[in-house]
Amino acid sequence: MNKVVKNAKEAIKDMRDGQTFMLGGFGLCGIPENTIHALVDSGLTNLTCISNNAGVDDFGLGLLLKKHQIKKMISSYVGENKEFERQLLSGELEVDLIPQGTLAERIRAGGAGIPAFYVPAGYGTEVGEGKESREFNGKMHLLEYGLIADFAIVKAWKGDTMGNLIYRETANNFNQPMAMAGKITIAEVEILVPAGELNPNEIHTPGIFVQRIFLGVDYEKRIEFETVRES
Amino acid sequence: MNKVVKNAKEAIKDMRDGQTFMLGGFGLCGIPENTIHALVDSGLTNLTCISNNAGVDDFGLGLLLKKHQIKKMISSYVGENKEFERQLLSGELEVDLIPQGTLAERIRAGGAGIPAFYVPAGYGTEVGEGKESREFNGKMHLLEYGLIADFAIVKAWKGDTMGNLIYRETANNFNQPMAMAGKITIAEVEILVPAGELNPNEIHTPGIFVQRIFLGVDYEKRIEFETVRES
Amino acid sequence: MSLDKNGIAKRIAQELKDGYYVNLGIGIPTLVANYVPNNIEVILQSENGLLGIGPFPEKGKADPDLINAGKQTVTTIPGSAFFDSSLSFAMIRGGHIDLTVLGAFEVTDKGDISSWKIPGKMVKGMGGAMDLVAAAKNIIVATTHTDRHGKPKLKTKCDLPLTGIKCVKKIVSDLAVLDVTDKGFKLIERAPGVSVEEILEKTGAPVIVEGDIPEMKL
Amino acid sequence: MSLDKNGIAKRIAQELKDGYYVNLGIGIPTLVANYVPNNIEVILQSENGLLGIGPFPEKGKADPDLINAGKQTVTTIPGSAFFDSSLSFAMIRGGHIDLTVLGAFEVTDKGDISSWKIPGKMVKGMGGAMDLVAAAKNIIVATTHTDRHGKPKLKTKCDLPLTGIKCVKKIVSDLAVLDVTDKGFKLIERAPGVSVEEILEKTGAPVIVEGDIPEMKL
Repeated sequence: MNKVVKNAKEAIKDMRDGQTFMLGGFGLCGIPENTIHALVDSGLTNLTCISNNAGVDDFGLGLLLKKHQIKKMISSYVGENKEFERQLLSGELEVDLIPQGTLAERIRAGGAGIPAFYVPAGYGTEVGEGKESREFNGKMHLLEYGLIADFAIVKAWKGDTMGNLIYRETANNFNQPMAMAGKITIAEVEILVPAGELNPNEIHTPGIFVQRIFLGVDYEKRIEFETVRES
Repeated sequence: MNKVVKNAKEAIKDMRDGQTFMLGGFGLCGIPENTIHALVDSGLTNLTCISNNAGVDDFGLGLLLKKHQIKKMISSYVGENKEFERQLLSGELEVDLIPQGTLAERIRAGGAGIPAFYVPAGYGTEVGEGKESREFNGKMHLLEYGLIADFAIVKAWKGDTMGNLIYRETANNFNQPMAMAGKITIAEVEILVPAGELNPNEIHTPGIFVQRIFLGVDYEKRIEFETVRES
Repeated sequence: MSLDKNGIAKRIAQELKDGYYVNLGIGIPTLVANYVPNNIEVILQSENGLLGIGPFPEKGKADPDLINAGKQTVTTIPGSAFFDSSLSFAMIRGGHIDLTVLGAFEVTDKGDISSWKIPGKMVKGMGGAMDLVAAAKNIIVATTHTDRHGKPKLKTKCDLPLTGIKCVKKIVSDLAVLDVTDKGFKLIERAPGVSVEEILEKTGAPVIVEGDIPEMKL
Repeated sequence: MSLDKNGIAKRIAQELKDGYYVNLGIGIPTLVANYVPNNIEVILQSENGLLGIGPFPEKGKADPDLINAGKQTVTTIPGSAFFDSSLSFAMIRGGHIDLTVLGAFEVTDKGDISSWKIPGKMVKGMGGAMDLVAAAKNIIVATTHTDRHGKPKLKTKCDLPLTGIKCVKKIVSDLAVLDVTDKGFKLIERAPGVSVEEILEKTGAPVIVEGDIPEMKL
């Protein structure tokens, strides 16, 4: 068994135009920076991207948007990005906005083999238009579907050669559910160790969900809104 | 905020005849031993118990069965228990058998506010009789419902005063999903520490799910089938 | 006199109880954290995966892996826990959060709320707002009573796209505290020096007024 | 000559590929772990919450917190991971397990399987068997070709309550390897010294036999 690849370029070598990928992170926190750069370099186009957010103009997913590589975004919140706004208003970019919790659960469900489930979020709003609804316990719910992707691209703090992953602090976010939902899941990590060095009680994503792993380099970890205490 | 109670007796003081409770563990591994003993002493009757297994004749849930405190069991596998078998055949005990993965997911769903979801397990078998079914992706699925209980009783390895829990090895099993699904969740732990001593990256059950916690005593941790290597 | 943002936050903080798990939205709701009474303990949840938000970090100590749902750098309190987005919304959807405080463009006397989209303006998305309002046991809206054109934000029907229906339980505005009851808005308290008449005039829906309406104690 | 349990397990082990994640049921399937070829790495999943099952512990070293789905004490290999039951079945239901091996009372030429309940006998429950058969990408049944009364266990219809339908892909018995195809059972290999005629005679359903059927190489 060998899941370790050299770098992001090798990890995405068989990704094709028009495919769907999930990208972990919340804002710029916990995004797979190395793989984003490799995607930009790849020139892949016509991609559908499932990501909670859309990056900023000059970092994260914004870099892919700027090069028009994304055809459609599936997200819960896409502010903080002027180029995104421009493409959306001009009709160059398609956007499917989904309540954040429903998005997270649809991704987990996809990975867990649950094709559909009911949630209350969005009932009675435009999110519920055209969707099946049903009452449970006196409350209306919408039927929502599991999501999977050709590739799930996630960022973890530590990983081992068998693909086991540990996330750090709030850089976990969408990475953990997305790791479950890729036909091929690629993990980039800040620290890569041999199998057996991680405590098996502390693993967030068991290696079974991860097909490729590599040691990321040069993490910028840009902060979107640095906020400090008034002294 | 004070979630710490003195012992199991105090933890179950407001439990009532006829209520439903979930009990963590797989076989005898990871069962809340202290609370089981307190339930036996309480004399509570007519209880519905959601537990993957039913203990053995003289340990675990078997102790409650012997005293006829359980009216109904909701489980996936109930072997290893002669008294259970006798009560079942005589009609004293009602049993609802549910596929193990469906049971685990119904419990997680209950805790996660998902009233119903679709799974393939059991379709075409007697488990699917009388249930709604539906095709997704060319495959038939059953509609299954979320489960909650008046009390969820779980056993963890370490816990802190805010109710954060860490399980050990395969003693996690049903404890983690059940902790989410109790109207009141009681956790007994082998090691109880002040808030701040557990690494927040390593917590399996965040304290929000736990209403009462106590330091368990005198764990027997009986092994059901001790199996060793042939030398 | 009408309350400022901090006054609204201060009044909302009076709704907190010891041991509450609370989700605070962006804007005025965030300020509520500054007014938690000293004698109680409240745990703040951030839907990006944190229970136990602490104060903002000291200068130079911001950790890029540690942010709140508004993407601001934060710290943690002792006893905090990190988790993924699906578990975070399991907490929210499963009713484990005791109180949710959020802002709004409009709120109706049925408890409907609009807060995420203004037609003609760039749509940024609903984030976690629809999940929060659909599932919270207890939702308080923090808002000004009227918009910047002086038009009522408390109405009988939302004109803007809805975030959720029949969910808001209480409104704390710069002028008043109102409950959303089966029979509509009910006036509970007045901001100091604000008259019942002014509140009724600036509310775009009927308001139940029973007996003397006390002033808020801040 | 018909294979013994270990022979069946040995033949099934030939189906393993490097990097496979495998769930082995109780009984003959468990023995497959003893015959994993040296040049490949296979990770065993236990549905009670363990990836990377190791050998049984040495005498005196059993850990009560570390058991397999058969409730036997086990150990772990380097790179193992523990998790809860809902995540464990997310792996199973989500199709992340490459191969599932389990025993059966009956299997049909449509891939239906009975393995959990015999009317009139104490019902112990299905455990995880229904989840496993409903979701696995690749299911091999390990079984004797006939029951202890000599009656075929491979049939056109299960007489016992079903565990799942249209799910078994391959059967390795003491007499033969058969694939379950769209057209029914197809004979792939014979146990050493067992004739095609004997296999056909002891199978309770039509069997497709194309060309020469090779003997298993064990």
